Amino acid sequence: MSTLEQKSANQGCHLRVNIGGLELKNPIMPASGAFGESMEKVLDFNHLGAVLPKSITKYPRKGNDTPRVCEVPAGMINSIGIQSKGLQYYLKNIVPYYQQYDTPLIASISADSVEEFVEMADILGNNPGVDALELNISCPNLKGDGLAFGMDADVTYELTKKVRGITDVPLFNKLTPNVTRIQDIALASEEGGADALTVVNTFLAMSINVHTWKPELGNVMGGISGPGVKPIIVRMIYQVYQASKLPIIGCGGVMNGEDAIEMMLAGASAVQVGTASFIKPAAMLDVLEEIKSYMQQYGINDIYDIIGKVHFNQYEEG
Amino acid sequence: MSTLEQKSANQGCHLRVNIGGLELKNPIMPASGAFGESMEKVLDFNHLGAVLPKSITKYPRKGNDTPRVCEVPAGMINSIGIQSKGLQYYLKNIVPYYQQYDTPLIASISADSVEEFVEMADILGNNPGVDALELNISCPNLKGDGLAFGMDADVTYELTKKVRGITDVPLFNKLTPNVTRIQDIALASEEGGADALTVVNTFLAMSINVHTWKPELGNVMGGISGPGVKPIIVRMIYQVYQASKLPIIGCGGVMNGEDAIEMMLAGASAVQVGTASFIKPAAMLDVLEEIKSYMQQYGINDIYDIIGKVHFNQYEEG
Amino acid sequence: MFLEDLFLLGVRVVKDQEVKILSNIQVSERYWHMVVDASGLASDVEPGQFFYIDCGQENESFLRRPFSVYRINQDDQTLEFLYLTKGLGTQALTKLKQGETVRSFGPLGQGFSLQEDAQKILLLARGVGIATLAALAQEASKKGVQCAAILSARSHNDLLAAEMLQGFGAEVHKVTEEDGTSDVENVRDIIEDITARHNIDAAYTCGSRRLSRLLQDITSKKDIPAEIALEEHMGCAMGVCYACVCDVVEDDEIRTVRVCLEGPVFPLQKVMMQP
Amino acid sequence: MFLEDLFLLGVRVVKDQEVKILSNIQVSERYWHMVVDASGLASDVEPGQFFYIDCGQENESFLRRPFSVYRINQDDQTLEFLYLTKGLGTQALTKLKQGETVRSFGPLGQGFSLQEDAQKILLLARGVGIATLAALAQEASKKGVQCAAILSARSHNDLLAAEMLQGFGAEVHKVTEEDGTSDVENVRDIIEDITARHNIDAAYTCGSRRLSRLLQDITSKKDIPAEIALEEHMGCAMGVCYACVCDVVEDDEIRTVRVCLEGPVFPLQKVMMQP
Ligand SMILES: Cc1cc2nc3c(=O)[nH]c(=O)nc-3n(C[C@H](O)[C@H](O)[C@H](O)COP(=O)(O)OP(=O)(O)OC[C@H]3O[C@@H](n4cnc5c(N)ncnc54)[C@H](O)[C@@H]3O)c2cc1C
Ligand SMILES: Cc1cc2nc3c(=O)[nH]c(=O)nc-3n(C[C@H](O)[C@H](O)[C@H](O)COP(=O)(O)OP(=O)(O)OC[C@H]3O[C@@H](n4cnc5c(N)ncnc54)[C@H](O)[C@@H]3O)c2cc1C
Ligand SMILES: Cc1cc2nc3c(=O)[nH]c(=O)nc-3n(C[C@H](O)[C@H](O)[C@H](O)COP(=O)(O)O)c2cc1C
Ligand SMILES: Cc1cc2nc3c(=O)[nH]c(=O)nc-3n(C[C@H](O)[C@H](O)[C@H](O)COP(=O)(O)O)c2cc1C
Ligand code: FES
Ligand code: FES
Repeated sequence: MSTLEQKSANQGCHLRVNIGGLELKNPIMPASGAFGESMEKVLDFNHLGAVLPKSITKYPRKGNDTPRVCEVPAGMINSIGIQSKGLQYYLKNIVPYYQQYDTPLIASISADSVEEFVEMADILGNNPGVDALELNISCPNLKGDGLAFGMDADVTYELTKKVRGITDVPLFNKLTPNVTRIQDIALASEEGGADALTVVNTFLAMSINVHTWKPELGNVMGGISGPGVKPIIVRMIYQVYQASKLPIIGCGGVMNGEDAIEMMLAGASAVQVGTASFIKPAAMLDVLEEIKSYMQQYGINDIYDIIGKVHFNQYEEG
Repeated sequence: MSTLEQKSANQGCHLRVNIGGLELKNPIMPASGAFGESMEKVLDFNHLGAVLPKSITKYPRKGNDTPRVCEVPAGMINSIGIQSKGLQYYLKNIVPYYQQYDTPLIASISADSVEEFVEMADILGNNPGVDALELNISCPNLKGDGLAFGMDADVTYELTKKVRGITDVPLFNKLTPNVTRIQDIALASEEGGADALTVVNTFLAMSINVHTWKPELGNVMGGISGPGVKPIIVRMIYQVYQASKLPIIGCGGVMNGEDAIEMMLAGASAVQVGTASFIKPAAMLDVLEEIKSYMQQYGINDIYDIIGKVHFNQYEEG
Repeated sequence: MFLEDLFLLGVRVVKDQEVKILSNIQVSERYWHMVVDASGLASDVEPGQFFYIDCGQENESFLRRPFSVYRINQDDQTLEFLYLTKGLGTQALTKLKQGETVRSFGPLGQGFSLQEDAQKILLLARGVGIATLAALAQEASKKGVQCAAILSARSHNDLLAAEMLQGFGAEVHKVTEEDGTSDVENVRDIIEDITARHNIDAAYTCGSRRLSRLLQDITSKKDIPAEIALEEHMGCAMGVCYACVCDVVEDDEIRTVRVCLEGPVFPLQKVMMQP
Repeated sequence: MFLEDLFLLGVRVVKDQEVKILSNIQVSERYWHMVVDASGLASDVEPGQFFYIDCGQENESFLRRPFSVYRINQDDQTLEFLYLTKGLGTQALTKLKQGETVRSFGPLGQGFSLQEDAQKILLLARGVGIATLAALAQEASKKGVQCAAILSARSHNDLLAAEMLQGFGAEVHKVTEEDGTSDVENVRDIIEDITARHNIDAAYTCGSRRLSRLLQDITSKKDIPAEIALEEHMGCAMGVCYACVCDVVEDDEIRTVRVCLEGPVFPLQKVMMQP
């Protein structure tokens, strides 16, 4: 494997990636819901590939009952329920706030209906401060047994196509892992006109306190994130990479540079970091540094020499 | 919550459970693939609720390339590929071997077609040494991108119904977690005539070595087990408990008595222990002891006072 | 301006760093006391603020744990924590030894406000809530503000901060389940007695919903400014995840605010105490 | 009877227990040496057998790790392990300190066979493979069997067991990448030289596929009985999970057998060496 051979001189790492038309200076960005303005105190947003605030809903939302997070082995479950100040506040405060940074803003949209997605995409996608849209078609926290748009290929296709019709901004579909065949949802997104895929949102999960006999979360169920589920996600990234031509943003359980490299080898062009920022507030910058050291160690000049390069001896899937 | 109040005197725990017609002296049994004759050196099989050897295939199978296991945070991935000596060996050696124990034998069947399932169920189900059948309709290790019978409700229904037609022995369907709505597969199993549900087999997963760029497993993908995925499984047990009347055998990530209690609160009537036996060979007996201490601590006389008793303040799902 | 908008404005430096453990010892059956070197901290620490501490990710303690400062020692640049051993995190914390370091993010959140002209304040603490109020007592003592404190606990064993408070010259009342003195009505009588004898300029509470409702009731009737330090399960501890919320009433509107950023200290009257 | 059926018959007591660490020290850049109290073990330990050791589940080392016994000291009832630090597990193992205990399951597997009438044996070890062969050299020395050993390693630094073997009276040949002497052809020459000078009754190898193929070739030509200790990733280490398999040829049939139960020691001629 020649790419792994130590190259004579390392002339600096090329970390730029293009995600469905959006140019990023490096592949590291926050995961929605684990990032916000108050993190400016702990890291310089200019160092990130993109900024990606919490999913926004059309109207203000109160969110779920507390406790909203609980800890599990190698992970956590959350059921924030998308507490939100609504689109107006977002347009007036959040979008302008990020203008001060030389980093593209990806706006994550959550909505209760296809129409609402279209309406919000119209407003946000056509706002000059927004560089790309991530459609959160996968949030499992809503009532109704964790159902999400992204659990159905036809709905995904319809939704994507309608949103595509209303805006030209790069469109990223954030998929849910709670499906039988993620490839089908990936293809539905591609056919609907998405420019990239975020793989993936959280797994629907539940934890019960054996002393109180109550669920650990006020909302009973929530989404599990963190390193414990990463191997399932690496598999999904690999499957989506085989099935679809769209660039992939890997997401789930990335705690360090090697986790990010693993996702990129599986096929991700960029990587989101969520829960790791709770364990270490500046985790994103650490991940980035570790990617650079890795590339230096192995003499890899361009991050594209890693993407999708997992290597097989024998078995190739059909 | 009166069941949690300390009762005056604890007159011994009633641990007997009935799983779809099969009486077990206690709810703890091994998970298929993590148990076998050579464990007799480390624990007395008479103390278990049931014995459950590795899934058997009709013909001998070589299994997958090594490495067949790898470690991940709070878990492991395996791709054994059901190495098997075939049904004849099983009938001649395995079934008679377990006759020496006063513990029911559940035979796990794996097959490549519905017809083969029926054929094997006919032979094993009508063998007096076999007390129940577990249909492994969920093994994700087979080639073809991890597809399994249990990913499709119609196939599950057909398969179950045909097997039901051929034998009267208690029939347990082992479900796969790699589905959009596990409730649908549970109901298909119930309608097809299954007597209980094992929830669940492993999640399809993958791990890549960032230094060699190769998958950690010879088979590329495998099934992830262990405590990291337990919260997803607790959720599934709870969902299946709400949807179906069949007794549930919880399986996945049980490392100690509290994990088993958690699954029982969610709705499991019995619990399988797999990976934990790799970490601690006598884990099953420890789990059992911890369940007894727990019941004593809270003055619970009958294990049925725990099953399905997760307790809600507000939210009840529809 | 609303509570929740206030704190995006001030840019205070918060650091996540390894701090050295100077001691970490068990002080009673369920309580431990840890002293760390605070010389490397970027900002001053205020009573009521907290640190988000990595208790050690072994033992499955994956997330960090929030702990308020128990004592702030400016002279020798140390910080003290008092913690109750409860679950995985606090148990893991007890394993850390003198000389080792612990990863600690802070100081975080908004501390108590102590008016310049205050003469006498009232502290009402339940259980380990005293860990949070003690730093305030220490500051009050430094500023010459007199303190009356009511400490409520399961048992005498859990009342270990009483002597420290007395050392600060506080008038300390202890109530316990052990003595059968900790019921709300008895505490009400003690508070009524204190407020009858003294002119209380402000009241502070931490550690019990029941007692907080009581104090809310008394202080609103008597028009005494009061603050409460709240606890909620946290994810990020820096205001981005919205895990740690509670409801406050401002301008007749219910607002859901973050304990880690807008709190943990809130005006007692604004907090909607869950039943 | 086939290899794989053999071991279900004998009921040997195997225990999973906490054993006390008497020392655990770094002996070279990459190697560590651990001594444990073996007085509580249920059975005698044979060279080639291994223990399945819980290196500490912190640091994400979830599964146990297999290590063969390096020395078996019957007199003071201790066992020694020599291990190479590689990943999470072995790194976690280095953190364990004298006086602490380590959970250890064993002795497991089938050891080497050393014929009663053997006069001279040949050991061929690569890298940490010597950790597995050393116990055999120790036993040979005890039984008065002479030993010739070829130790292959990256660097001199990694040849640390050489002196111990010399202490047992072994004739030791060292080859390294550092010296450019470790190529297969040079090793072949050394083996040819040893077999020319001595009547070798049995040969044993561990640690290198390349060298094992070489030894397979030479010993089959010369009709010298030979054994190999194999390594495979393990799940259960007790023969139930079929993670640790390798292919052997018996009666012209390929059989997939378990390294943890039927091995780790196998007749060299039976093993199908992957290319
Ligand atoms: C701002 C603030 C200051 C605090 N100051 C102190 C202090 O000075 N001394 C002290 O002993 N305790 C203090 N606490 C409570 C302390 O954080 C919890 O007792 C601790 O997190 C329990 O962790 P555990 O692993 O031992 O328990 P577990 O019950 O196993 O914890 C499981 C999860 O629930 C969370 N959790 C459990 N109880 C609480 C709680 N009361 N508040 C917040 N999260 C909780 C944990 O952080 C963890 O994520 C404070 C809490 C907050 C929010
Ligand atoms: C029977 C037997 C005896 C052994 N005796 C010794 C010994 O005496 N001294 C010594 O230094 N090493 C020995 N090994 C190898 C040792 O088990 C591995 O080096 C160790 O498991 C690596 O763990 P790690 O966490 O440091 O490495 P990692 O590469 O992080 O391990 C990841 C996973 O792969 C497995 N793995 C990696 N390498 C091996 C390997 N070579 N064999 C089996 N599993 C592996 C680990 O057990 C773990 O599950 C032996 C192996 C076997 C099978
Ligand atoms: C507290 C919390 C809140 C989240 N909120 C959102 C959200 O609003 N929108 C969204 O698309 N994903 C949300 N997520 C999911 C994350 O973006 C991410 O998909 C998931 O946490 C997995 O990545 P991680 O393991 O790196 O955290 C949230 C996750 C957490 C932990
Ligand atoms: C090494 C290994 C082999 C397995 N083989 C089988 C099998 O043959 N049939 C089956 O139904 N499940 C098999 N499983 C899945 C387990 O029965 C169980 O569903 C899973 O491991 C989750 O439980 P655990 O976390 O307690 O291990 C296997 C699991 C492991 C780890
Ligand atoms: S803990 Fe994340 S907002 Fe408070
Ligand atoms: S490790 Fe399980 S059979 Fe060998």
